[in-house]
Amino acid sequence: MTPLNRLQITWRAAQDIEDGEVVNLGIGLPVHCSDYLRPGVDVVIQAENGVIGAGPLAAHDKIDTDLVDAGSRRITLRPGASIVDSSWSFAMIRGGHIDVTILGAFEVAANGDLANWDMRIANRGPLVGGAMDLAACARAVWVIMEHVTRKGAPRLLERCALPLTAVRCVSRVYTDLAVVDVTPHGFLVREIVDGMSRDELQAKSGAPLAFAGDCKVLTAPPIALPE
Amino acid sequence: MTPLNRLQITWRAAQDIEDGEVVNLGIGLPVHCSDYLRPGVDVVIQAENGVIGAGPLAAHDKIDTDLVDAGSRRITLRPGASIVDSSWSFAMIRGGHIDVTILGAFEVAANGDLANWDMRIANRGPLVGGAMDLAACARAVWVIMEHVTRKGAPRLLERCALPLTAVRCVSRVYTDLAVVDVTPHGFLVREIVDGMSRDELQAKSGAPLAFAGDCKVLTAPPIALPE
Amino acid sequence: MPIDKRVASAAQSLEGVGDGATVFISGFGGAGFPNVLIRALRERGPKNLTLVVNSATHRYSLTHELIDANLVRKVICTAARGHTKDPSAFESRWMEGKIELECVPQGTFTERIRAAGAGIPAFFTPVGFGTELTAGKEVRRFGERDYVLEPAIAGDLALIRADTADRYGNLTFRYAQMNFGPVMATAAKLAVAEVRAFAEEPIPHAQVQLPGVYVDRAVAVS
Amino acid sequence: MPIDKRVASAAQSLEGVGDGATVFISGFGGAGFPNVLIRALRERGPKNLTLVVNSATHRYSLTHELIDANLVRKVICTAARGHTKDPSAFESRWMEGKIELECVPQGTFTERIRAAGAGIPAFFTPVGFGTELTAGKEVRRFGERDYVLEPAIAGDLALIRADTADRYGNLTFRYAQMNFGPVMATAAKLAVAEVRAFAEEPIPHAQVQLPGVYVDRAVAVS
Repeated sequence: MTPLNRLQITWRAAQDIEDGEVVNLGIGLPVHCSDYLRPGVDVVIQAENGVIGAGPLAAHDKIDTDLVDAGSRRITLRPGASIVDSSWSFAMIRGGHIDVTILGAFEVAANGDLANWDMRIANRGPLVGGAMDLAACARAVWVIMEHVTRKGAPRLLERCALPLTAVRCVSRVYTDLAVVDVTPHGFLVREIVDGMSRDELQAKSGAPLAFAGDCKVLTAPPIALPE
Repeated sequence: MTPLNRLQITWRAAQDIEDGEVVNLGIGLPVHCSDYLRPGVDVVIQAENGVIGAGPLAAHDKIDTDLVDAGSRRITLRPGASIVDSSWSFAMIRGGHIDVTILGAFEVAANGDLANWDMRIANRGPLVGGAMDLAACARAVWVIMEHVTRKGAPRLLERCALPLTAVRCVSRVYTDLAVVDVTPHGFLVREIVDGMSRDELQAKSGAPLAFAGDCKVLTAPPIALPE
Repeated sequence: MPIDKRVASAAQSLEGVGDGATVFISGFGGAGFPNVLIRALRERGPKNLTLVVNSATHRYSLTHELIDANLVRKVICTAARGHTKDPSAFESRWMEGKIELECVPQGTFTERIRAAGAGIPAFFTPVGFGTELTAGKEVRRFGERDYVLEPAIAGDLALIRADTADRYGNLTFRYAQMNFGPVMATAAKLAVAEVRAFAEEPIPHAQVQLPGVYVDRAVAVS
Repeated sequence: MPIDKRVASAAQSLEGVGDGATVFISGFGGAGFPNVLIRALRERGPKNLTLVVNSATHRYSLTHELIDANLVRKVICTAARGHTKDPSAFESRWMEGKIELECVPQGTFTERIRAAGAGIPAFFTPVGFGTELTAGKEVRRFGERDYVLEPAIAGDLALIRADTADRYGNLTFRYAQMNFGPVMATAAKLAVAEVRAFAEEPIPHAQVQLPGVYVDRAVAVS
């Protein structure tokens, strides 16, 4: 049984991005999805700070401190890019103009509730940023996360225990072990890694899993994690 | 007794525009105020269609059909002008960023209520445009109108009879006979044309007039009306 | 496949538009009327349209052709008065009870459209309080002023006019051509721009006045 | 007198700012922080400020200096977490109960500021419904969704960063420098822009990204 590594999860999610979509990629792991789009797929990557058409990271000698994404990364613009203010950027998000957002998460509930903004870390201030806007308003909200916590506790749950980001918003979850849709009837497994039984996956999940009739093997090409 | 003509009323109102103000001038007579600013007074003229810094009418050989004001007049831009969309333009108006608007009117009430948009003309559709936005939201709303209707009925009233444009919004009225402030206690005459008695002015008004202690003579230089 | 929103003809740009659509039409003060698209819509001939347009009858707009062709069921506008001595095509039908009218203050008009595009179902505004145009609407006091609750206006189709479009649908506007175009594009399921000319290269980011994200199809008309 | 909003120094640009002010500070993702103005505000030293800023502690911003100097009573922000292992100046004071915090989703944050500048006292948004950040707020269903009523955030002072300003206060921004700057300028009684350089000539109309109507003072900082 070979779980996907973090970049492989990202790769897998990126395979489902369709040609021509407007995509917002969350800070952290999700931004790497742009490296793994299927050949020929052309998308517009929207960053909350107003960059409509974010390109790859800037080369070291091409850095411009005013050209950044929502994660403060120094980026480039793709052809056809434009830049709007925050008011327009979030009007775009809230207005349903983002086809897909891919976000990290702590927990996802069987009804699609998402908890990804507040881990209740002692002695640290809250940090919500644009997470609630994206989760509540993108047309499709996909989550990338490890199937269980570092301590082995499930992240797919009947109800989220951590503070919610948005209610009933997640449509699909990509983990190191499976691809899981959130349906009106709860979690539906679309893909599962080779060598893992359905019972084993269920044991690592905190809510009932159904399995698609055509449930496939979850695979990804080898991708080395950076040191 | 010499009432002001229509352009002289416009001239009189323009004398009260202060240096540096953002001004919106209503369609019809008020737009002419920009021709009569005091020497040295620099203002920004905002047009509802998004022109921020409207200049004089375009010369016949300089007309550009895309450069128009809210009254479809072919205009020019003054130095420092910019152009925004209608959403920004009305956000500017509604947000209180217009220092003064000068509007035509049918009736003004002693509490500042304004009726200037609907004369209830039989068989014609309503036309409100930006009148309600300007009347409700400019920091100061000044009115230019004849003191009485063509039939001699007063336009300064206890209550407006025609449909309201906005409640309690007018602060000053310029007529052919007087300059009248709207105060918490009702109409207060600041200026009255030479040769007209207070009683005569009162007789042409539909609400009680008070007279300022320093009530002045309303005068204007000769301005010929166009044919 | 590289994004390309340019289409060959106005007729093609309206593919899929059907009866009962709510249609935004840009233009104000004589600038920004998408007259080629308006005529193409008339030729396409969908019925029972709701038009959301600043003026039901402007001398520089062809909006009246849709009304003349009896394609319009309702008009939401700020100006419903014709500019000639006789009643306009709209006014005649309105008086005969054949067309419904909703007259809206212009700032409320544009903000209601913006709201739809920005995911806001309703907002409070001071404009229109105490007037017959807001009769029956919910009123609430904030601080020392009274406000009216206004709902968003969403649409099926936006017809807008711009100066140039690139393959990504990015738009530039000339002077006062912009007016309602940007917000109308944000609030419609299908946003179509007629432009003077296509830009061969992508429009430089700082010159884009409406991001192509909001534009579904663009057609060059000259 | 010809309009001229350029002032000679950052200190001069803050004349009149006093205790208890609500202060907007632009900047997001590392771009658009008005650091010269922030420092000038610290040197001026008004007390009991409410800061309205995306991040209470960003590595490229000097906002923390205002907090370190104990000038701040309350912070309204979307990110209150420091970027180092140890609690930030803000976090320490917040945990000690010395600074009040209102954490707001970023789109709601910017829309509430826009609303203040646009004359809208409150609007409904779907964002935050069912979360603790909107606990106690009025909820209403429109169609098939639940929405929360959010109030405008108005301010006394906006400190924003732009690229160039002309004498009329018109601004241009470089790349992502814009972010919250425009809406913050619209919502403050006094809007001050620090710019890289003054434009000698009026900025051409199509290049203006924020009309000077919204900018009260501009100071060049390089």
